[in-house]
Amino acid sequence: MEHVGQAVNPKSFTLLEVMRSVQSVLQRTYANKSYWVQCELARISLHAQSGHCYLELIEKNENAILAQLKGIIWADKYDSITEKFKAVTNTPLAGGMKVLLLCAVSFHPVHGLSFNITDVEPSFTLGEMARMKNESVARLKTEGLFDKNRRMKMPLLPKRIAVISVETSRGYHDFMTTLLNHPVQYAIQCTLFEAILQGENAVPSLTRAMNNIHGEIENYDAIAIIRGGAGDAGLVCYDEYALASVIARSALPVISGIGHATNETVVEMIVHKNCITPTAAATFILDKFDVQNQSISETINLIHQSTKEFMGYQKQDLSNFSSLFCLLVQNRIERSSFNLKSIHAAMPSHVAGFLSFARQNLFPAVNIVLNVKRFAGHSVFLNELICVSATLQQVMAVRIASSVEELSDSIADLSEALRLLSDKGEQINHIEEKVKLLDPVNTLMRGYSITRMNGKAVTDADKLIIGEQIETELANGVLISTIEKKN
Amino acid sequence: MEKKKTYEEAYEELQEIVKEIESGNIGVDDLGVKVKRAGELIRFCKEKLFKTEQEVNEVLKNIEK
Amino acid sequence: MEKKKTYEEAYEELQEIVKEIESGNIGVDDLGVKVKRAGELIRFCKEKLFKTEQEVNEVLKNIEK
Amino acid sequence: MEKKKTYEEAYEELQEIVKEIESGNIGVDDLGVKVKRAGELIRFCKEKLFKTEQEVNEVLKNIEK
Amino acid sequence: MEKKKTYEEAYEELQEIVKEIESGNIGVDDLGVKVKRAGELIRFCKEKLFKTEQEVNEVLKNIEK
Amino acid sequence: MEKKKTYEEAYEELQEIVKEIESGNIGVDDLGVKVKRAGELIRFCKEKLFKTEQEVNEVLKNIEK
Amino acid sequence: MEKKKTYEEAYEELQEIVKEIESGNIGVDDLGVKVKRAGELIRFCKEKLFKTEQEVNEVLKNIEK
Repeated sequence: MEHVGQAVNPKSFTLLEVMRSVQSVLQRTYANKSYWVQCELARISLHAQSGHCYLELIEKNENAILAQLKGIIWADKYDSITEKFKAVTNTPLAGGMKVLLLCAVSFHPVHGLSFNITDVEPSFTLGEMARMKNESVARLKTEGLFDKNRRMKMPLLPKRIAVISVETSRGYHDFMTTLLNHPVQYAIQCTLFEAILQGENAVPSLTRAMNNIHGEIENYDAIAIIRGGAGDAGLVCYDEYALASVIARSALPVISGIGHATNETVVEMIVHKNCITPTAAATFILDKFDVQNQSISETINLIHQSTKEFMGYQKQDLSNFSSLFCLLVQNRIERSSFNLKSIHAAMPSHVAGFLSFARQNLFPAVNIVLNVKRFAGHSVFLNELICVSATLQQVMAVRIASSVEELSDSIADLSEALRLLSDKGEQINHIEEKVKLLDPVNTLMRGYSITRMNGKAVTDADKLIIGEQIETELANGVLISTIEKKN
Repeated sequence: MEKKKTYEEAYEELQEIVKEIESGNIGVDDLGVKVKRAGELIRFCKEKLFKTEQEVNEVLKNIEK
Repeated sequence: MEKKKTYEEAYEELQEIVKEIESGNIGVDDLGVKVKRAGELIRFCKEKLFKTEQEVNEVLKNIEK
Repeated sequence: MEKKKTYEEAYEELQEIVKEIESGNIGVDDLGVKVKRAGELIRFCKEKLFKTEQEVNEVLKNIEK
Repeated sequence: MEKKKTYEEAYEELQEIVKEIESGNIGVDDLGVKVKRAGELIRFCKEKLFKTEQEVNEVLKNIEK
Repeated sequence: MEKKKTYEEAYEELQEIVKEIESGNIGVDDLGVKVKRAGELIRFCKEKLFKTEQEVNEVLKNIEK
Repeated sequence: MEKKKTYEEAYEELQEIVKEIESGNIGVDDLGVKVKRAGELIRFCKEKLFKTEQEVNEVLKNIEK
């Protein structure tokens, strides 16, 4: 390009002149040449009337756009290019895609520089998409978001569902119909949050919807992203980190029912539950209710049955117990009764035994064998007494006999008295003899006589006076004389 | 019977009475008393079972409505 | 018999009387007394058993209903 | 039933009661109480299943009056 | 005979009397008295035995009723 | 004879009399009296013996019945 | 003779009389009296002896019956 700058009235060119000059320079270099260019498809818009497709191509790094250029797919090429692209990538050309385009540089004084796009290499985009997807996954994992929603607890009854969908969409219809047509009418309440679910605007739209839901999170149990009936195109957004991270951070478990036939998107990977279709999503929710409903029914039955069993067991137990108890008590009574009867029955023999034993102890001398009958001992005692009595009698007899003998001796001794008497008699006889000998009669018998005067024997004649009377005693007779003379 | 007695307590006391009778360490005097007591306890348990069953049935009937 | 006597006490006393009679260390005077006493004790025990049995049977009958 | 009770809590409590009853490790005294409680829990769960939160709250509010 | 005399006492006295008489250290006067006494004791013992037997039989008979 | 005299006393007196007589130191006057007395004593003793024997036999005879 | 005189007194007197007479210092009058007295005494003694003998025999005879 030539320098045209002059201070005063400089040499100047018309705009067209310059543009033509630029055009010729470019044509010289780029005419009839095409290049495969890697770029990002920032925007794509089809002009409905002309059928031409206008693209906005950019190259950027993290911070800034480094290059930017318009591109045009002429109507005659558009169909073949988009068909080719879709056939491989399973998604239409859409903003945000990395693409490899066959470009011819064209310059038009009015429209400026642009690429005339004549072909596309869809496999490049596919690779780029896969790369982006991998990057999203890797980043989510790094940030600990990948499992975050999946790990969240789904309420047993996800009753209040915040549905992100489009009211008129087939997917939403399917979802709601499935819920409503379920044979059991559970109290599932759905609140619709409308959002763009595909294409370039999907990410901000979905993010907004998520934010709205989180603004009243206490009213919801779960979020369902429901899409369907719009084909498989424009789902690249679901691989994007931006969207995936928002969903992963959700405070509620997210159910996805995006409904497509392509590979699982990143969002679908990280949601709590990914259902292939909206119907499946509704069924998933209904299943939860069915499971609980079933579980409650089963619980009721279980309680019924368990209680019945329990009560039955308790009743049986008590009944068994009662029977055992009765048996025990009866046994116990019988035992006591038996013991008492035994003692009672043994009593007579005890008594008899006692008496027999007592006999041996009390009076060993009387060793009489007796029948050990009841109160045989009685006769033992009696015998004992009779024995004593006999002993007494015998001892008595001996004693009395000895006394009698003693008395007899005494009697014999008494006869001594007779001997004594005869001694005395002899004594007397002896004295009698003596007296007889000395008796004066004996002298008189020999002729002597005794003369008495006044009764006194006269021994002296002088004492006599003549004339007095004297008595003369002879052996036989007495003479009375008078004294006549004295010699 | 004391009002506050639970089925468990009653049942336990019953078991103890049975154990006592089984062990043989119970006199005839006690036996009468214990058996009377056991009778009361059994009656109490039966009534409690009956009442519990009724309550339970009532509850279950209401659940199914 | 003293009113407060238990079956056990009566039975024990009875056992002692039997032992005493068996041992023979008892006089004839005591024998009569002891046997009389044994008679009383046996009657007492029998009555007590009978009463206990009746009571127990009453209780058991009611239990089994 | 307490207002704040969630279905989860109710369900869990219910399951525990069922487990307890099933295991048999429950007294007769407890059984009545537990079954009654189970009845309440079941009613609560059913309401949760079939009635909207507003309805449930309405019911609970009426119960508590 | 004194009323309170027991069989044992009577029997013992009887034994002593027999011993005394056997020993010979007893006068004729005493002999009579003692033997008379022995007779009384023997009669007493007999009666006591008879009475005891009757009592025992009575008791045993009554027990068996 | 005095009524209260015992056999022993009588026998003793008898023995003394016999001794006196045997010794010879007894007057004739006394002799008669003493012998008479001895006769009485012997009769008394004999009777006493006889009576005692009879009594004893009577007593013992009754026992054996 | 005085009635109360005993055999002993009589016998003594007799002995004295015999001694007196034998001494010879006695007059014939006294002698006669003494001899008479001695005769009386002898008779008395003899009678006494006889009587006593009879009595003794009587007693002995009776005893042996």
